[in-house]
Amino acid sequence: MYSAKTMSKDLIIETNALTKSYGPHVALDQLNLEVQRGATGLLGPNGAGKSTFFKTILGLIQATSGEGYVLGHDIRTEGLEIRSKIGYMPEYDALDDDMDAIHQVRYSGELLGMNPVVAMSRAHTAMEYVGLGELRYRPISSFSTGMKQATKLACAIIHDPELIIADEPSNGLDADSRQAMLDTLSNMVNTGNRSVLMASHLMDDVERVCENIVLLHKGKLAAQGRIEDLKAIDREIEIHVWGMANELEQALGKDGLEVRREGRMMRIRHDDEKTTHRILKCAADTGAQIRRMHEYEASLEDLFIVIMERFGYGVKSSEDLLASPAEARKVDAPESMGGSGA
Amino acid sequence: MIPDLAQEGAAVEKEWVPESQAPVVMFNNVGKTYGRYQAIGGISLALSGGVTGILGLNGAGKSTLFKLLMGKLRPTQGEVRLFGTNPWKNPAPYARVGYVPENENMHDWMTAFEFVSTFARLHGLTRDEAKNEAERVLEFVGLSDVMHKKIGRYSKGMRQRAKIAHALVNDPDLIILDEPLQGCDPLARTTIMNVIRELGRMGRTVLLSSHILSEIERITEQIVILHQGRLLAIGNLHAIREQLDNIPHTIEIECDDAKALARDVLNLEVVHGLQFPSSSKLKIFTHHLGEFHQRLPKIIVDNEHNVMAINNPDDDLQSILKYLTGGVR
Amino acid sequence: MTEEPTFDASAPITGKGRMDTAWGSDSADQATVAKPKAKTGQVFEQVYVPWEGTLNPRWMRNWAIFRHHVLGIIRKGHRPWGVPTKLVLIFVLIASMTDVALTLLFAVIGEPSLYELWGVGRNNLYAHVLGFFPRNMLFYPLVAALLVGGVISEDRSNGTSALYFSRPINRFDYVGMKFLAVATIQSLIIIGTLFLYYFADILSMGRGWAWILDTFPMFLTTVFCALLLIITYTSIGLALSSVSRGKFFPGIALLAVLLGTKTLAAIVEGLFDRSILYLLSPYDSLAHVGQALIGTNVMYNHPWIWSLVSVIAINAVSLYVLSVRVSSMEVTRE
Amino acid sequence: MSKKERGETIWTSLDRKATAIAEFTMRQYRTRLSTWVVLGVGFLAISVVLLFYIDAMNTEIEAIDNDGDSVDWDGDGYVNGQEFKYGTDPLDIDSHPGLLDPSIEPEPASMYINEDDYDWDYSDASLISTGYDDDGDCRESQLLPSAQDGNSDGTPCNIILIYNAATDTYLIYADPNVDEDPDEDRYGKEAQHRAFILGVGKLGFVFLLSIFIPLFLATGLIRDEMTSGTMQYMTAKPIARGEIFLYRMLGYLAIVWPYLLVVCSILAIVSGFMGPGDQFFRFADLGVWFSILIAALLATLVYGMLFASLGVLWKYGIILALPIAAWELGMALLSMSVPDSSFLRMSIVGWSMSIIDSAAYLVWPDMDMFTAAGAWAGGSGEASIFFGTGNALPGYRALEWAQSDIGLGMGPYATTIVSMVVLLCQAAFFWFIGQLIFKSKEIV
Repeated sequence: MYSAKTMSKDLIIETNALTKSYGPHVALDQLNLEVQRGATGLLGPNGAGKSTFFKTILGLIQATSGEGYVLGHDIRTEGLEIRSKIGYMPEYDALDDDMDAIHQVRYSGELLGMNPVVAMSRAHTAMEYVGLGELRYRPISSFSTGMKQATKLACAIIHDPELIIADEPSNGLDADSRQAMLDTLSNMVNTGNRSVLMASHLMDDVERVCENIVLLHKGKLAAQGRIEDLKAIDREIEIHVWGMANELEQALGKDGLEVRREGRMMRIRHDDEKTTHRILKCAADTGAQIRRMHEYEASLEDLFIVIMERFGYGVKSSEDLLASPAEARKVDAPESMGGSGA
Repeated sequence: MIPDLAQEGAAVEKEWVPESQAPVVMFNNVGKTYGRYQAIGGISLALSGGVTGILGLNGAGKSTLFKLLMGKLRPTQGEVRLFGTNPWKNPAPYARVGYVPENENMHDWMTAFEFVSTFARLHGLTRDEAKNEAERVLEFVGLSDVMHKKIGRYSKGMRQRAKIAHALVNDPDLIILDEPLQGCDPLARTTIMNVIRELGRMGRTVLLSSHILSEIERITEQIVILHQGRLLAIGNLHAIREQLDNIPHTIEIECDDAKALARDVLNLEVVHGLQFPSSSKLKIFTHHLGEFHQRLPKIIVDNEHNVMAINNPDDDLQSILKYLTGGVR
Repeated sequence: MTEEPTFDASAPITGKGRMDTAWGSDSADQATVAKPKAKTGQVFEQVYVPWEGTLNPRWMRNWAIFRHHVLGIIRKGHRPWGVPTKLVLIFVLIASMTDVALTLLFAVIGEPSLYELWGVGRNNLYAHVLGFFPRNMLFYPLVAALLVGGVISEDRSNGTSALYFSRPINRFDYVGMKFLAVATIQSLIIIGTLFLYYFADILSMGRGWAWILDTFPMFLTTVFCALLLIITYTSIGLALSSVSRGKFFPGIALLAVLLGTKTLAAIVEGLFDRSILYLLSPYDSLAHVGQALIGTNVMYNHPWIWSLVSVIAINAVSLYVLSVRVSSMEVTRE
Repeated sequence: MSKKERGETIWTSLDRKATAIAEFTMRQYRTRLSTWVVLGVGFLAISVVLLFYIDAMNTEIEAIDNDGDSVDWDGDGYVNGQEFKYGTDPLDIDSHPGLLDPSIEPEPASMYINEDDYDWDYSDASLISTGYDDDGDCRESQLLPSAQDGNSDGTPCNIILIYNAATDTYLIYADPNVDEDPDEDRYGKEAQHRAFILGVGKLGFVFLLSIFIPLFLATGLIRDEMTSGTMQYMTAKPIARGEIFLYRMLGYLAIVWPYLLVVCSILAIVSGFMGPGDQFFRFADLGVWFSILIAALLATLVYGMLFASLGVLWKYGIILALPIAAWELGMALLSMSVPDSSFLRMSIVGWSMSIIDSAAYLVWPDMDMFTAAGAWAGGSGEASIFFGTGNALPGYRALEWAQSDIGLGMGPYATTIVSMVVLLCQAAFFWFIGQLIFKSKEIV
């Protein structure tokens, strides 16, 4: 879905050497970002600083140094203005389980300064838009994860914000609700002409909604730009084999083809025109069924792994996967007195 | 009775009859209702050996199924058997089970090593045995370099792996993983998938639930499909697909000369329809996918066709779920 | 993953069925959705409706927070106070009206000596607000504990603090409105019943202006003492709520502070005949101030000004803790 | 994997699980700030009382002239006491010991304050003739022998102590001017010391600490894990839920009991050294302290079981716990005033306090006599005045407040044993109920 071509050159988010540190731990390190109108994906492994970045540009936490502008407002001084103009959809559940969905959305509108009547009518509109029209009077506790996410989105868009910031919008959703969520987001960009900044670690999501990406790693900017520009050009052919996979793999190897195999799926380096033919020939010889065969377009996921590996981010070295230290994850909750609630 | 053939839309794979007299996991007409809401309704199922993926949308009843199995919930109807015993109020069979709950909360204040070794001791291991055991399983899941750090500092993937490690102590025969890949970034997902595949290779019975279909596809082909608390299908992914014979399979082939290829393919009796979306694309409708694919490469190679891509849009988990839930019968 | 939505012409596409398949409902009625006719993943008409209105200023946002909490006691659709909380509120409200009921009852019976026992007077006004047993041992601290218990900490554990702080609401307003809302609910119970009691007396005995002029200052002083009590309990409770994560910790801690310091001071007085430790006890300080202002027997040995200073100091410390904690409150779910 | 070597009895494996969960719980509590805050505040509260005690022990109690013989009514330079002793007329300026032969120098007034302290050993007997007229104002006075024997027991200038079994009180029949001016400091310190031990033991340890610490620490023992979902890990292991409940409780006790031991020891040591008396350390009091410790340990055990069960029973178990705590406060006050009330049998605090009372009875068998003496106050106390409180000796009122009789109507040993057994049974009962509920709880 790369249909959104409503790009204009003006920037909605701009940061200049933005730094945020929690004690010795640097969550955001000299970040220079330019986010344009339209849909942008913010990528990074768990703990790369995505959430911190969001909180900083919302003016919820004070940046240690550097400056940033959101929709032309200074993040250090004009937090209130920024927050009236954007819609923020947090990563975690941010709903009161015991309320009915429509009231939760209405209240979130009232908190923006809408009067109750307007908020109620907008809540209906927003619920309808995210596809929960029929379910709006049900208590949130009876909702599935997908419905909760949609309710959160409805809360975020009730005042028709210029920019929607969505933190992991498809986290924990099954295929269909994920599809619906992503469709809604891209619909907002394409027909609603709003901007979306979404963080995710599901590459597929970002690919489906966004045309630009920002890749963060340990608080540093790892890559930024259009997805198509960033993609690697390693060409491979992917086949799905059914039966005789081992034999086929051997045969292909004997034939001089480079094979990577993961279960039923194999990827073969696309050397020249003849490759597909050679594959089919091997299949015919071994009697393996090739259920699918197509050119494999490097996905963002591969790109991600490639870029992360460039940072020395091997899959097995778990030291690297250590998220930010505890003080960054929950800044003010030093095993707080409410330990009893833990 | 196991599995229930009367289940609507259920497809049964013959090889799945368990070898031993008591299947590892058995559900007999199990139902679970919360108030007036039915989480699971009349599921009959028996599983033994191998990696099995439990597929379903959110709220299909996957977690409920696992919790019934672990004696955390009491079935409102039917009987649950774990190694032939009823797990409700009876923790004895858990000695052979490792369970990884979906819950993201963990004991953040412990190190992974403490976490795993403490819970290993609940299997009756001594302190030293538990320590060795913890080191072994943490090494197995690839956390040995950070196992002395607080779990609170771990990323989601590492937390999942620590949970898996805690379930692996004492070498369980059955490992139950509830949404082990949820919320993990690609690196962590890859690692966890490797761990699960490894377990399957070691001959353990692994049950794993997910709603992301491509994930399961990368791990296993044995699947159970749940929808709205009902068992929709059980068995091998492809076997299930082939049982749905009344739906024509569609195969898309991209080649230089579609018409020429069509002529060669037409002779096969399993082909009952052809379509040309464009000059270089051929859509083939067939009743018998396996047989068709068996012969397809030979036809292509023998007739020197130049094929760029073969696509089988119906043969993935997602479309199967769609057929099953979409009421196509 | 290109998907062609397949439309089954015969299938009635209801929103419910469609949503349940799309979002994976987990509590839909079995009968409705067991065999959804519509295929999943179907894209339905989505029209983005822009909104041209302007947002109201700060006071409106604050009013929304206040309304949300106060109305939640009686109406659905606002803050869902727990069922136990509501039950306790009703119970305490009824229990606080015993003196109203007795006043009316004895007025009907017309026995003056009994009436003197229950009618409006310094001691009875004092007892309505500040009497230790049972009002300040069981009722009012429990009400404060239950109201205050989750009011901030639940936002932290539900993650709903993000709902406030990702909107143009600053932390001072957030806490201030919660404080006001909780204090208002308590006032409805404590001061509301006090008013009822006073007016029940006027009505039942047909009091004249002279009596009213005579007792009104005393009554106003009692109202003032009640306000002081409510503010003190609320600020201690909110401070405890802001430092903790659990739902119940602030509640128990408030009760522990109120009753624990009282018990401790009672031990020291019993053993060593020193009443100075009562300054540490919020209840006793309030009671002392109340005794001095309303004019009942003073039961403490130290000057009442000390108690007043102690009340102010307790409030100051609590509000300081509260402000520090809330200004550093992280917008996340804990 | 050392599966083969693990062929031991079921007990060793149970023991392994027990220590594992107990250690786990201990560590969990150790890492929580709230634990330390609760324990710290508890310690602080107790030490505030201790500070007042230390202050009281270091303050000289002002000596009061109970019999009023330090004044000089006639202004002849000889105080009344000296005149009484020598039989001169205290109202006549021309009659004083200086006129006697040999002439006697006037003695300072201070000699006649606290000059005739109690000489009894407060021993426990039904009829004892005791007392000695230290200052001689009975023996030496010019009273007739019959008047010197005011209590008509045949011996002049003595006191008889009679135990009245019907009212369970001691009666003091004193000859005039015998032991009439007791030493306030000596009596008051001893009384305050005993009152402190009993008061802090009963209300401080058995009530304040033993209710609030379990309320904070035990209510969430199972419930918190269930709400956060971490109970999933533990219940997936081959261990019965009842065991989990029990071992979690062990872990909680492993935090609370040592804490109580430490606090109790600190108080015992400080009060042992600070306490009144000639001895270097009051070893005898350790018996009472030990009983306080035992009572507090059992109380925290029972309350812990009770509150943890309530937590399992209902999400809002804490709301159920609060009325119970209020009931226990009422019972605590009741047991100090009416120790034989049958209501106390329906409480936890009542049984715990009777352990302390029994120990106090054993260590201080003279307690009843001692309080009676404080009330008598050399004849000027409340025993001698019909209405009103009179002026009992300092410390008497505190002691009277803090001490109470053994309410069960059994001997001290029997009471202790019965109380402990009852408390243990209560704990077992609450555990049984708790694990029963826990076992049939569905963990979502």
